Amino acid sequence: MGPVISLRDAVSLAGRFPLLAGVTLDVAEGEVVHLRGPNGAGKSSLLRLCAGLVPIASGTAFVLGHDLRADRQSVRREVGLLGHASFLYDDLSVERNVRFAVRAARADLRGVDEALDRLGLGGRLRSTLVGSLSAGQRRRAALAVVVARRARRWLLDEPHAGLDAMGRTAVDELVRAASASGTTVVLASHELDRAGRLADRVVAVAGGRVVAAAEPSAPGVTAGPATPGAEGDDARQIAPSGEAEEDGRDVA
Amino acid sequence: MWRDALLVAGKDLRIEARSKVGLGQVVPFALVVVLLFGLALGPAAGRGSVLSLAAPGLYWVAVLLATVLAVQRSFAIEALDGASDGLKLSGLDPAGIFVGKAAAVCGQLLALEVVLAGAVALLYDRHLAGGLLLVASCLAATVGLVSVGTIYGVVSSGSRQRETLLPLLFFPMVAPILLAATKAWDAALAGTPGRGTGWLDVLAVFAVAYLAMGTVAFGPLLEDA
Amino acid sequence: MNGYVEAGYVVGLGTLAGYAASLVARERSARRRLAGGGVRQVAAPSASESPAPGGEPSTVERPASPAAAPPPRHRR
Amino acid sequence: MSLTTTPTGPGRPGSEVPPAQLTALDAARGSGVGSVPGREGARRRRSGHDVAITATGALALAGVVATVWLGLWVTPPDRFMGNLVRLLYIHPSIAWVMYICYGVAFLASLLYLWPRTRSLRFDKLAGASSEVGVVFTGLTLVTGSIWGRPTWGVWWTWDPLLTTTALLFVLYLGYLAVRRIPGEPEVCARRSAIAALVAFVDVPICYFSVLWWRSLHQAPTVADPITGKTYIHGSMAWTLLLSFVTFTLVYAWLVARRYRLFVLAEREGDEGLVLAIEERRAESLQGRS
Repeated sequence: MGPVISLRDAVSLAGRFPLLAGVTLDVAEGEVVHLRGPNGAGKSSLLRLCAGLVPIASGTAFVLGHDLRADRQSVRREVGLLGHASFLYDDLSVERNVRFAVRAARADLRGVDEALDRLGLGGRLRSTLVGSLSAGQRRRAALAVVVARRARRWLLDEPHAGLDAMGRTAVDELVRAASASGTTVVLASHELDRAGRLADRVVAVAGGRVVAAAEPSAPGVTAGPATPGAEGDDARQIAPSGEAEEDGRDVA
Repeated sequence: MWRDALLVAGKDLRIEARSKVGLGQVVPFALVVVLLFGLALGPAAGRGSVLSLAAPGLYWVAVLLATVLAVQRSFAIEALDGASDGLKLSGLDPAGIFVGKAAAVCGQLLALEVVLAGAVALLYDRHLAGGLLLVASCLAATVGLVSVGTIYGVVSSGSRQRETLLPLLFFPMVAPILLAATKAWDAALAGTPGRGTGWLDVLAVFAVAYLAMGTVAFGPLLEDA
Repeated sequence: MNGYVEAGYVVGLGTLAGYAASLVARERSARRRLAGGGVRQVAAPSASESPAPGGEPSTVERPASPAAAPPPRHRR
Repeated sequence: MSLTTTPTGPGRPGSEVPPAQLTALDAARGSGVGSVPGREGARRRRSGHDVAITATGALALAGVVATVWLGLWVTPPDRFMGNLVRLLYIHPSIAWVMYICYGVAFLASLLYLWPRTRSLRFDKLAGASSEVGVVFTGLTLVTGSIWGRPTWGVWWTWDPLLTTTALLFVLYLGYLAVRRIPGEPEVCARRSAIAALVAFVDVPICYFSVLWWRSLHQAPTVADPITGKTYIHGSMAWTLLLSFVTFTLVYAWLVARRYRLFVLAEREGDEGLVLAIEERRAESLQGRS
């Protein structure tokens, strides 16, 4: 089987603004890839492109063998995207939200309970309206959708953002377990240490392009100062697009 | 597609049941419109007054106004917190989404029409005769209205000026519905349903045409929203 | 004649003339903008081609706000 | 990474964007105008277009002058309508152009939606034609109203044709509003094309429902000025024919100019895009030194 994701000079536009200015990237089956880069580098857009949400303007992009220029629909059912927005309905309970997503994706409803439990959303939270959840709980609910849909490819955009220590650990465990069972994971994160430990490979993104790729242990990529502040932050703080910004543009 | 439509309609109706925007805001709004017509067109001085004569037309104008609100609400749900991206990601059949959303709005509107009909009969002093034609024209007209509304709802949901754009697009389109539904009700209330059946055909043609159009066009339109 | 005829001709042809004139004016201003844009065109890349040494910020750096910011001369 | 290896674009000194990429973008846009290598060729082609447009404009202008002269001074007054018949050389031809406008917009939208003929050229044509169409629809209503006042004694009547035309006017105003929703060119084009089709389907439904509505009321029908009431002399017929040709030419000229405006706006956007991609890439150079 070929690569799960295969991009060549992919350009994506939002109106006249280039979100991606020519990305070349391959992700193999079962790999865990960590995207890093400053705010506005194009990490989220890259994930959204791979999820079939953002159209491609030039270059080529194949995800799971589907040509994204011709067909963005078929990709969507097979990937699970955790975006900045939670894709949840405020006026539905957590369980209803997850059930809706699972049934929409034609996945097995038995995965719902397991996913909710693994993300600590069992019990009382289960029947709580999403609108009354805290930001962190909302994030977990969104993750629960990705897990419950049993997509074999995960695209996680800042999965740690806004979570408390337990939540972060839960995310790490989820990714490890998923990876162990052969799931391909691409995650964008500012938590270099945490994400770096999870990843098989680190890809640096800047200016809408991939600027460097290396093994996480390779010198030069992780050489930048690990930002200690990111770990110690108040975990309840809402940091959707990375208020915990890494200051050093330590790419290559 | 039908499975997806059921799923989406169930979801939308469940959200409505929780939030009660339709019941708490759209129905009262329509009642206010009915009252305002009463104020504008003078007190009903028995049969033959302007209000009583114009009752069918006023009723349908009130329904049209309420439809815009209901459709806007239907897409406001999806616009909240990136849910319209979620709809795209969900892998649901776009035609199913269209039918489901339209069906949910349709159900809400039909309930509203019942309430509104009672209000019109009461306030405008018009006896609701010719039940079958009334119900049939309501059904056909509502399907047409909601189909057009849902098509344009998704078109305008991509725009920042969606609140103003939707009525501009919607009202000229449904002028034939307003005409035909008013005429059908006129005939039914006047006790000459034979004159109204032709108008029912117009409503049915419109409903079928735009329902079909929506199922085809919704996919590409959702992509662009 | 009776006024209506003249009014019809004046309104009809006058509106068309006005619309035509507005098209011509808009085209002229668009061309002027394009000619002005050409100058920027040449200037901007030359700045980006030689990245300023020693971490000195380049002149073409965009403001940090990403997708929301429209490109400079976006008109539609 | 590939930044260091990309060749410099031939048409633009110092351009960092690979030409292949740009031409791909241009191909997607459906027009070679504004592409980097085809710049000179485009200019030459455009000058050919310019001549044609100018010629059309000159002919249209001459036609308008001739129509006005023939219509106001040469042709005789009508037996029944008197001098009012002179509006015959303005109103029907404007209404005729209105139908051309929407017909062309509809066809162009269809051609855009048809995958084999998908090209932004058709989107621009549909946009140009419908905008001109809205102008002509407004004029049809106004000139019709001016004609109606002395003829029927009212500025407006709920005649099927009139009512449908008024609905057309608002319908296509809405369509123009849809066209102004910002977005990528392809996205806007597809959305607009669908909106045009939806609107176009509504026109016959409107017409027939209003027709039926009126006939039920047995309203005084408006006589078609061309048939029945009016007897057309030789010079009148020729002037009428001339007016149709003239206004069609006026239409052609207006659409061509409007279309060119779209092309210019698009090129402006594309140049902005080239610049934006360069700037975006420059971001990735920051801190690499």
